[in-house]
Amino acid sequence: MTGTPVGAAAALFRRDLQLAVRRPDDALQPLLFAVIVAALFPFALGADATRLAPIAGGVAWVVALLSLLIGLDAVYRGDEEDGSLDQLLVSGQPLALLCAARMLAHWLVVGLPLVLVAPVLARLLGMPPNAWPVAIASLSLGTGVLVAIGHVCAALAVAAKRSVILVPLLVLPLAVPVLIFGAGAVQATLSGLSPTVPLLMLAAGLALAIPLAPLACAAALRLNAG
Amino acid sequence: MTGTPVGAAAALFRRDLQLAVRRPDDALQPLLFAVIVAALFPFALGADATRLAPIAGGVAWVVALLSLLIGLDAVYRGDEEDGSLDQLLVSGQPLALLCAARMLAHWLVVGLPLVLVAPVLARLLGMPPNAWPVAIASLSLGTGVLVAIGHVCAALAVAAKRSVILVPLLVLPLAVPVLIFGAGAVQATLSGLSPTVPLLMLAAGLALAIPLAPLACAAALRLNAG
Amino acid sequence: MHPLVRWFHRFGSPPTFYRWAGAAQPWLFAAALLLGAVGLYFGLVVAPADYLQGESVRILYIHVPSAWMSLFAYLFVAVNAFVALVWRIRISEILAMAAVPIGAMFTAVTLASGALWGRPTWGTYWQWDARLTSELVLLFLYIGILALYHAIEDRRRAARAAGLLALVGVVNLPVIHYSVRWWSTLHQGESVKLFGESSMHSSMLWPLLLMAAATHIWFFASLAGRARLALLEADSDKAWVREALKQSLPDASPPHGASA
Amino acid sequence: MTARDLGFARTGETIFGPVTFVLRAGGLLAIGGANGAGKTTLLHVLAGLLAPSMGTLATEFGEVGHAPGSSRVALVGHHNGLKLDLSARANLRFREALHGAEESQTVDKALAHVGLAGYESLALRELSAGQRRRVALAALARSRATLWLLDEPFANLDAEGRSLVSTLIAAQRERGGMVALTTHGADVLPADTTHCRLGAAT
Amino acid sequence: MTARDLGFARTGETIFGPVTFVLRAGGLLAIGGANGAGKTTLLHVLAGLLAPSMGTLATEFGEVGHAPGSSRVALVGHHNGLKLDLSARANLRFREALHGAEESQTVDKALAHVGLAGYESLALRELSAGQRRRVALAALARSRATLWLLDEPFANLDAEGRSLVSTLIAAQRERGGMVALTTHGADVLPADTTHCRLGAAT
Ligand code: HEM
Ligand SMILES: Nc1ncnc2c1ncn2[C@@H]1O[C@H](COP(=O)(O)OP(=O)(O)OP(=O)(O)O)[C@@H](O)[C@H]1O
Ligand SMILES: Nc1ncnc2c1ncn2[C@@H]1O[C@H](COP(=O)(O)OP(=O)(O)OP(=O)(O)O)[C@@H](O)[C@H]1O
Ligand SMILES: [Mg+2]
Ligand SMILES: [Mg+2]
Repeated sequence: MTGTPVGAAAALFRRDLQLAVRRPDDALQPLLFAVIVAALFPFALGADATRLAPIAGGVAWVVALLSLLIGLDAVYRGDEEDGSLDQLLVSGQPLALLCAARMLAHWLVVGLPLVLVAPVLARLLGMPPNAWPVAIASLSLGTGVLVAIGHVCAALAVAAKRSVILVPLLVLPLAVPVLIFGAGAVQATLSGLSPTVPLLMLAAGLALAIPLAPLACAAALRLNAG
Repeated sequence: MTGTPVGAAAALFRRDLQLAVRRPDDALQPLLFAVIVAALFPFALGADATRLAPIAGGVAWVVALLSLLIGLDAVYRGDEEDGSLDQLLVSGQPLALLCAARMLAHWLVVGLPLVLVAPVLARLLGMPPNAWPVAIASLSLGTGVLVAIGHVCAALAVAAKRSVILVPLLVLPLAVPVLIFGAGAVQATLSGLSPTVPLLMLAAGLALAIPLAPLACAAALRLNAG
Repeated sequence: MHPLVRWFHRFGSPPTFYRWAGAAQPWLFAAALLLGAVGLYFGLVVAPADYLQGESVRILYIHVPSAWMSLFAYLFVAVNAFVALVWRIRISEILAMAAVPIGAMFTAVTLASGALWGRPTWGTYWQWDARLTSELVLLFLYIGILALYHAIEDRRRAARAAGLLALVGVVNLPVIHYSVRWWSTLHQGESVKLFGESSMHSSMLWPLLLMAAATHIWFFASLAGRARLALLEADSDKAWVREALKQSLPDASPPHGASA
Repeated sequence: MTARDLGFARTGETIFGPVTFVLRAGGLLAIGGANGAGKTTLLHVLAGLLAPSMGTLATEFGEVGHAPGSSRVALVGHHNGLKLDLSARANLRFREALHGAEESQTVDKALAHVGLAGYESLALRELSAGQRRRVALAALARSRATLWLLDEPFANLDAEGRSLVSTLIAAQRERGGMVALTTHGADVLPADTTHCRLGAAT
Repeated sequence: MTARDLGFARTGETIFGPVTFVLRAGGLLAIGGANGAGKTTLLHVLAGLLAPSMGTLATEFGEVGHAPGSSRVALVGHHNGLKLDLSARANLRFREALHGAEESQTVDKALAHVGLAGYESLALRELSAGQRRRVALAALARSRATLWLLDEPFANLDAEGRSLVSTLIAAQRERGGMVALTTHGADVLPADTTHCRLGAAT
């Protein structure tokens, strides 16, 4: 099944996972960040650490989510510098499908671990257990949306090689709403309110991103080809 | 004065600054990261935001440290991939001096902006103004030390060609003492104590790092030459 | 030449070291076991249970010695790394890297025993307390050194790189040691002092010191074993190794058995 | 494939062209010209990576390299388009899935065929410049693309490697495929090569 | 410079050698060998980037490329060692400050001399492969290094560029400098070249 669009996408997916295994420092950085944050506060606050406990849940959540954005701008730059991107474009495979494969791989490498350690973080920082499910749910939705956004912006950055555009500047405005709803969901639960609305917003965001982001990504990569 | 050690170091310093200007997205990412996180903290905490004030110092420092970690692993990898590193090694210039120049440039690009926006961070986190001077002082000292540590670890990562190591994993244990004293100084001020001792500790750390870190960095880069 | 260096060169020539270490190892292990047994007997049986902590106080005899060792081992690594980097002495590279896993092990034991001890005394296994967290950081540091060491194929380069990292990491030792003074921590302050009055009753102090001695000796015994193995690997193509192996074939315990 | 008055301009100033040539099935086009004359750019236009800014490019197999399943183009550029952190085998596997390949050979056979037997599982960054190039050639050798675009295919290769390239090209032409390559004149090419020299720039 | 039974091994297995050669002032050494034979590795050993694992390398100007102010080595590798995001001018300025250069020419003159007049302020990523190579040559032309190490210096260059390289080499030898380069046999070299062929690998 070599050469079929699905086969190609699957292969690209596999390749990105392999690369993540070969360069774990790139892949694990976000996860490490999240755990480190939990470990750093006690140092920073010494005895005051206890004061953080009640609010630390939301805190770590924000940083964990933001850590997703690190190095996102490099997603396509690497492929562009070593000529792999040309190969993708030349292959004549449906580009959007390829982009989708990359996003999925990226989420598996960077997003999923974050979701999995969420309970650990919550525990470390003394988040009341009743908020854990919400934290996990919002993280799984939020990470998905952020990865999608990030990939589109990274593709744009590659397309506009010569003009210096700031990927973070592109990503962050788009990311802030995600953070707001995500953190909002957790805080709502912590203060006894219902997290449904913010969670629904996140879900809506994801539902939008899944079909649209790959198309946008592909379009951005095509920009050079005029 | 071409070819003189000082001239070479100066040129390298200029080059890194130029690169930062050409790739502002890489250069600005840490700063943006710090500001956004700080901005989101009060939000993530919602009503609890007031609880943040007493621990603002620690939080600000954690944010600063995390943002400094961004892109640290790329410091020498880029030079290694495009052959620039070989040119540095072959030049026969005192390598430690060149490393020092790079550290200084990196600090100017990443550390100084953090110091400059420190008041903004403090404001966002609701830190009482009387602690701002200390926060700024501790950050200016601390970021210097952190950059130095970071460069040594980045250089070590290059020695491991197939960089299977997590630069953050190397950096963080070393960075923790800096964090402790930096945040300690601010927290002391917040709780009405004198910040002199922790600040002196930071100054001592910087005094140690300035001569030693470049040497360690050079030694690490030389490891390749066996 | 610096006397220390001369000494290292003489004692540190692989064959010599291999012989000496091999000869000393059994005795060291024996001594360690003996002292340890006596120490544990006095500690777990003779010494009184604490009127506050009850029997749980006896964890002290595991916890404190291993805690001290976690720091001592790191110091040992750092010193050897320094010698290796400055004077390029190979045996020091070997010793430093051989000591890292042992130190990591002691650190893990410290964390575990401390956590177990914390449950009855502080009512929690873990607190993000300065002393506790800094010890955890020490473990990370050990792991980082190991990771770097194994990330580089060429063994000598790997050893020097990891050694460099270990040297930079020395800054953490004072933080761990003085953490109890610098911050108000849950953790015990210094109760055993080399000089001046120890705040610990002698019936507890003596078994503790015995255990400390035992762990130190055991450290060197285990170190000897690992270092010998590392030497054999590094010089596997050298003549003296074939010699050594020929000799060790008849005797029952090949060097592998040593590295317990 | 027929190019009529083909040209490309970047932000106003012309990079190359207008050039006119016809490349028939089984044909070989050699693009010459000084450094910076626009050879690579022309290849990219032929590959559909860049849209020509003047003239027309007609290919009997539809617009190049866009529509899914279209008879594909194989490109070997200045950069090999391989991942340095992956093994030669992994790189080749990926390229096959991407471009399609003859099932006849196994991946390792293909690598052996370009003289990389024994290097299959080394990370590419541990291979020499020429060995990396050979991995790219292995991928090329197996692609069923109608049009091959080779940017200085003989660079970095030893004598044996260069003859390998020549045989690959010959085989592709046998098959009725088309080949367009860039050269700096130092390379040995068959007599029936169509030459196309881009106006000297630099 | 004298190499006696020089060799290099990576984690046990030998990459090249033992080789023995003498390179006198004004001499030119051409290192041949198949892809993967170890040419680049040998150059790196000569540059002091790698420590030889067997044999001895004696250079009348001290350990190569280490001690500050030591008569320096100029290296042009497979990678040009230039920053793609900087302009040709900025790159050249930096290299001069790093390695030292004859003050005679200005930077732009040096660029014009390698045929890059008008491209001084373009970012390197906007230059063609050969033009990038030429920037590296411009840096080489101005370095006062005693020993030049050139890894396939003729690659990516057009005829005029190749003759430029030859003249540069000739000038360096005039000056009493030494040149060691790697080649795949296709290049034209002066008759008095010392040849050194590395045992075939790959
Ligand atoms: C995970 C939890 C713990 C960790 C990581 C830990 C770590 C350490 C370390 C690193 C030391 C050596 C300090 C030095 O020599 O500078 C130490 C000593 C000691 N620890 Fe712990 N500890 C823990 C829990 C406990 C608990 C629960 C107790 C008892 C309530 C305890 C009692 C002691 C005592 C008495 C000493 C000897 C103090 C001295 O004389 O220096 N530790 N611990
Ligand atoms: N970084 C590395 N790590 C491990 N092995 C390497 C590394 N670089 C090169 N090698 C191996 O060393 C051998 C020689 O490589 P080298 O680059 O010197 O060959 P070369 O003669 O320059 O070949 P080419 O003509 O293709 O440039 C190759 O077989 C390669 O596999
Ligand atoms: N990405 C780019 N942006 C802007 N200009 C470019 C870009 N790439 C190439 N150019 C310009 O286009 C011209 C042609 O470049 P091209 O790479 O096609 O030349 P070439 O014929 O391949 O040269 P060489 O023989 O050195 O490879 C060059 O003058 C270069 O300055
Ligand atoms: Mg070209
Ligand atoms: Mg080579």
